[in-house]
Amino acid sequence: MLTLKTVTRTFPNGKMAFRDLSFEAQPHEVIGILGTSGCGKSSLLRVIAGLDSEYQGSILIDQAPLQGIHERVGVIFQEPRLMPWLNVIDNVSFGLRGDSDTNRKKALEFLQLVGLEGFERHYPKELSGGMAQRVAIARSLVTSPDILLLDEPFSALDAFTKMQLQDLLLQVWKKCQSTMLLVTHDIDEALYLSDRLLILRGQPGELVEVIEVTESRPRSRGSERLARQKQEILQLLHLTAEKTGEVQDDTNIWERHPAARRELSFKGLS
Amino acid sequence: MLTLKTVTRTFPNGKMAFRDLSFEAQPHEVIGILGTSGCGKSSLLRVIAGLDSEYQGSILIDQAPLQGIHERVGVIFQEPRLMPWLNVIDNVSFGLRGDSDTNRKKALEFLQLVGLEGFERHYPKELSGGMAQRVAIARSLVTSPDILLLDEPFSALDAFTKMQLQDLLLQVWKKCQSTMLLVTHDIDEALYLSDRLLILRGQPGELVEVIEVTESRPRSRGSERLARQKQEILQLLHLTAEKTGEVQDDTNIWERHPAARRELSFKGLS
Amino acid sequence: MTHSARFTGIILGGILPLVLLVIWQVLCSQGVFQPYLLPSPLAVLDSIVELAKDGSLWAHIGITMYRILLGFLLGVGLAILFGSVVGFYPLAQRLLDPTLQAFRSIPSLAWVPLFLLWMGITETSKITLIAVGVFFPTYLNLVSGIQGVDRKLIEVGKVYRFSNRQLIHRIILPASLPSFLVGLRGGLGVGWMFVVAAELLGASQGLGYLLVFGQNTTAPEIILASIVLFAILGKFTDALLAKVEWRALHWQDSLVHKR
Amino acid sequence: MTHSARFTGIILGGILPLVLLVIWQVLCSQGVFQPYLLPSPLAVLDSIVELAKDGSLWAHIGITMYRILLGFLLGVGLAILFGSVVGFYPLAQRLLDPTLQAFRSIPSLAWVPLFLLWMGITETSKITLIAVGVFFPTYLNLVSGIQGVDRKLIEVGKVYRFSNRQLIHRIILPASLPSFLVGLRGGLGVGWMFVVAAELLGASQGLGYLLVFGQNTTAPEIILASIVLFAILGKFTDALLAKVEWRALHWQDSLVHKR
Amino acid sequence: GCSQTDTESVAKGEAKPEKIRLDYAYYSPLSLVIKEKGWAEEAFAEDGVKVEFVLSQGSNKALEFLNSNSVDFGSTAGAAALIAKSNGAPIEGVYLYSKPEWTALVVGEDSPVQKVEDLKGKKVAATVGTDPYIFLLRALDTVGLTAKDIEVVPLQHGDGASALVGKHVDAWAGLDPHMARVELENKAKLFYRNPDFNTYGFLNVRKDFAEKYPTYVEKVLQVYENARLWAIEHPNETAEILAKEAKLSAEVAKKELERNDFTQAIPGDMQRDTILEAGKVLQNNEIIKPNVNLEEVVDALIEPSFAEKVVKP
Ligand SMILES: Nc1ncnc2c1ncn2[C@@H]1O[C@H](COP(=O)(O)OP(=O)(O)OP(=O)(O)O)[C@@H](O)[C@H]1O
Ligand SMILES: Nc1ncnc2c1ncn2[C@@H]1O[C@H](COP(=O)(O)OP(=O)(O)OP(=O)(O)O)[C@@H](O)[C@H]1O
Ligand SMILES: [Mg+2]
Ligand SMILES: [Mg+2]
Repeated sequence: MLTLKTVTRTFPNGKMAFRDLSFEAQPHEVIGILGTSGCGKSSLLRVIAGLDSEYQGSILIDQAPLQGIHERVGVIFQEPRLMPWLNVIDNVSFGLRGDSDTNRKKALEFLQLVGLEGFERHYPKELSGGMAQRVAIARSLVTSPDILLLDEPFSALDAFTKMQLQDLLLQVWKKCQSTMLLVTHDIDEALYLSDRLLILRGQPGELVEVIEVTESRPRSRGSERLARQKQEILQLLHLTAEKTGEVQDDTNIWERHPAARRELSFKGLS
Repeated sequence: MLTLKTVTRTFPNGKMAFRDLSFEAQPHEVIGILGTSGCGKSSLLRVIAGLDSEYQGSILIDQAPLQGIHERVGVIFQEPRLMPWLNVIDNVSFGLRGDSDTNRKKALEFLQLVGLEGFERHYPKELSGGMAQRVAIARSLVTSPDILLLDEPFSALDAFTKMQLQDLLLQVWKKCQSTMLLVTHDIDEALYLSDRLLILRGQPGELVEVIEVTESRPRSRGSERLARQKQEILQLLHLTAEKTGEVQDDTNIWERHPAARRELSFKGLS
Repeated sequence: MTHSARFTGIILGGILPLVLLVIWQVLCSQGVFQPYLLPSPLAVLDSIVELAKDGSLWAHIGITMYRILLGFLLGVGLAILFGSVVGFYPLAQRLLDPTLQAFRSIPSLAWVPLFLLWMGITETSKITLIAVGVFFPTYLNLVSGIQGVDRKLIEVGKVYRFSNRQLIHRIILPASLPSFLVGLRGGLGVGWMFVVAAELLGASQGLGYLLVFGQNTTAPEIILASIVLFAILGKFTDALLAKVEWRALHWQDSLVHKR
Repeated sequence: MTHSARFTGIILGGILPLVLLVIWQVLCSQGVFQPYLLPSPLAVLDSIVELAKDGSLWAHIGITMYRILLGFLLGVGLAILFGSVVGFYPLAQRLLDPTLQAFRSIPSLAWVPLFLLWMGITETSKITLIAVGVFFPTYLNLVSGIQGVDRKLIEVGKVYRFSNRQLIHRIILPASLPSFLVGLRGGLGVGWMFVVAAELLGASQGLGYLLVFGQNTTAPEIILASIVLFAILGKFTDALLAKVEWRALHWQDSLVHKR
Repeated sequence: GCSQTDTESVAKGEAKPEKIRLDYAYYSPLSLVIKEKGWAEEAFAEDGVKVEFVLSQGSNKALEFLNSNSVDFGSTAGAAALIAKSNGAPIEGVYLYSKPEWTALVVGEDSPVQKVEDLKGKKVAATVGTDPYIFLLRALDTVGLTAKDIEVVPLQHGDGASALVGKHVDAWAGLDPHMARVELENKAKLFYRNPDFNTYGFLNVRKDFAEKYPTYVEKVLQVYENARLWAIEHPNETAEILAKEAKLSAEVAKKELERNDFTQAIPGDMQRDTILEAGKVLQNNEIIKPNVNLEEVVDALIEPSFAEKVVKP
């Protein structure tokens, strides 16, 4: 379905976003991407979406090299990116082609699914952060893309709404048989949704680990096996030490981190 | 320190953001605010910050009625809101007064504390989402405000970076003896940082519950007691049902939610 | 805006012109300005009333408004055409923009002999000359508006594989609307300024004609009458555009459009 | 922009003017245009060279550039002053803006008798008249830029309890910079157009003088020479501003400033 | 500064102006000669009075300068001065710089229009309010026509010439040097000429200047008088100066100069009649207001006393 071979993205200022990424996504697979802030996850999605053609290496979709923006790709960006001059319903139906009446109906349906019924005529400036993000999610799902790239789609949502939308996403996934690449910071979410997890690390980001999520679907959020895998991942991310005890003021918590630079005893306040 | 008495905010289009909120924050207290998306949390912070004077009810800071923007208040907005024409270091020192050299030094220090050393000369368009949010955090903390209003400050950050910054926040809080109001969607985070939790619900949002976090500081992220309180809160938010089993396609998961409107079996795809 | 808010707006906006008028009138009746230099507002009003009485005022205003309207539409149409192409295609920008920018600084009067040559003394030549004036500010603002559109929004359209035409139509033009509307207002202003030059192309009616006629016959009250009419009509047409602007930009999350 | 990119830019930008020149020359030498109506480019070049030889070309250009420069500075200064006040304070807007908008449509020629009256035929009157031309587009764009500034950014400043002066200086002006810079370019263009009117205020040198002189002495090659000079100098000054614009807006995340 | 006020108060008898501002114009060859030769500067050097030259692009500009106190002496056509005077401009016509035949009715080379009657229903270009326009009206009047019988196309002088050559109009009320140029270069025909319908070239002075500094008015006129006599004696050199200053070709300059008659200098009854006639036409066309008493205005305008002292018969 989607194949990356040693893909690297370098910015004109010499900075690399990520380096030598290679992986393959099967049809109907959900791949979770985890990694520290700034390790190149968004840049990776941009490259796969075809929005950024200045990369080295090769990307294939259905064995054909990627050229420009693939027609079956849908993207949920890290920011809502709503058109400020369109109201909510027009924003949702923004990417739909064809008859505008059926488009509106479809858009309305998805608005209800993301819990925003009654807000059709609001403009983006009248929405809360989470509501804007939900509109963006609806806008993307309504076109039922085959390959869906999601960049932290649920990070602005409360726990309850987040769960609703995760389940909504699973339904869309089932019905459309789509392949998904999901960037997330929420390990529970990654484990609940993905078939495979890619762990990136460093600046530029490199692929340090691929974890198969073996738990069968439908999954339970409280599953023991998932909890165990979560511990594994946390260990992998060197997070367990901090998990079990509050950091003391003089402990250098940046130390075990590749980006670690200096002590956390800051003079400005002492 | 900070007192709200039956504060209500109504928008000109007739919509209420929140209704009849009353609570009191003690000096040096950290209050966590939890609530579903769109229930008025950001609007509440805006009102307390003094950015929005069109509310009913009364707000007192140190017994004096709030007039305009209070000088000891600092805000971390839900979006980074960086000045696109300033580079990272200038954005961080944006709110500092006085000698520019010492300001730069201070800003540099906080940049290092949020893990962004080496990015001083980058412009906002060259930052990742999480990096931008960290710059915004540094910009707010560097002025060491007495009352700090935080609107989902860490939601764009990966688990590891998030923990670093939570601990950073605790240090600042200790050193500056600040009072904090923290809006968050992460219940773990709320429990780890707060003395008290306010739970809002509905549209318009109303205060449905106040939870004291009794665990003494310094806290451990793995604490049993916190885990128990988390279960309580989840129960309160009606989340436990979903927690223990994946939702079936035909289960009406919006039903127990005040905003629930219709069934989650959507025709657009079936 | 509510009805009463608009009303106070008119009142407030009227204060300054009134004060200026009163000062002017007082200075004139004090003899500070001689009438052959600067006739009093009342004298100017008189001559406007006189023009109105014999009906020629309406003819002057009517024909000038007609020319402005057509010239404005023509100029804006061309500005949208060239502006979108130049703003969107870097190659078009490099080919066309330098030349257009060079034409931008040619004064209205300089065009007169050329237009006379190309189009004679027809109504077309006058309207086209006004269109030239309208074109440049509109074009300039549109191009800069387009080039300033947030890349993030354009990418959304690209993901939906919008054609370039769709990108322009559905994202770039709406997003550059604020800048474009300022351009329209600027263009209209320059269009009004071009009226004089346009009406040097063999017009025997119109405000520009009236002005030049007043200058040729050393009739200060006619000069001032035409200036006053220019100001009033210019303000009137600008207010129409400002209203369109206000309505079209209600979605902006900015200082003015806050609630 | 690299050195070679700029070079190809100049080449590409030069194609269209060259094509136009060649067509013009061919039409003239084919006799389609009579020389007394439209002299050939070579004839125009000739008369420019002649002006250059006797040194008067440099005098014309020099004095006009001087007037443009001072007028531009004066106009921009006033536009910043009025624009910030009107853009920021709603009351100032309601008091001042309607009057200013009314003045905006008064043609340059109409100002001439008034300026003569107020300031005589001094250099000041000429520079001030050019400043009037520069003022309006700059003012209009600045006000609209200020009023379009994202409320979210202004709130950041408010949280830091910035004074209004600081808000304007540190947030509003930088944020409205794109719009302001377009205004500057538009203002400069209109400023050039006002040169002719300004030089009717008793000038005996300058490009505007040259144009009117050519018109008064039926010398089409002088008219065209002055038009060409207007175009070249206008393009030159505009290119300077465009360069400033490019540098000042590198932070924009837009189509043109993408990497 | 203060020193100048001092000298002013020190001056005995009559006050002395700080400087004298003269205009020069391409339609006034004498002014060009004076400027070229530096005679004015010469004449006032001994008094310590500075001389400043200001270019007038046309009668209307000269009048604007006079009105706004930007020049002290301005050269205009007689009719233009009359219109301004009727609007209250404080000026006096003190000298004739020429009796020019600067306007005539012009048609293209092969035009069917042969005489004024033929103009009926035709398009005629003219600059409304200027001497050629008055000339056109008076010419029409001679055959019993009015402006309503033709189609007047208001165009600036130069544009009128182009419009005639470009065949956008049938005839043109021309003005030199445009007229001389189309005559020479395009073989245009001056089908109706009448020097007496031209309203003379008047040198006007601002009234308060004349009242304050009468002897200086005389001194300026003396300079003009010298130039006039020189121009009569040196027609070729005068043409050269005109050609050089106004950037005209030698032939055009010569042609224009041929149509200037420098023999009269003192404004008198002849001018009074001509201007009065022009005034009537203007009043009929509502360019001069109907309530103006023309005779009074003309009498107030023409002030021959200065010239009478200077010009030797
Ligand atoms: N300018 C406005 N005009 C009208 N309604 C508004 C406006 N701003 C916000 N609202 C409404 O107020 C409600 C509360 O918004 P608010 O931003 O406070 O929510 P929130 O609790 O911060 O949500 P989230 O967690 O998604 O950020 C929402 O329903 C929103 O639609
Ligand atoms: N236009 C640009 N020019 C230069 N560097 C850039 C640019 N865009 C991004 N970067 C850099 O590339 C790196 C990766 O950015 P990216 O947005 O892909 O991170 P991310 O993994 O999505 O982080 P986050 O989780 O914070 O969103 C960052 O270090 C960033 O500074
Ligand atoms: Mg990202
Ligand atoms: Mg919010």
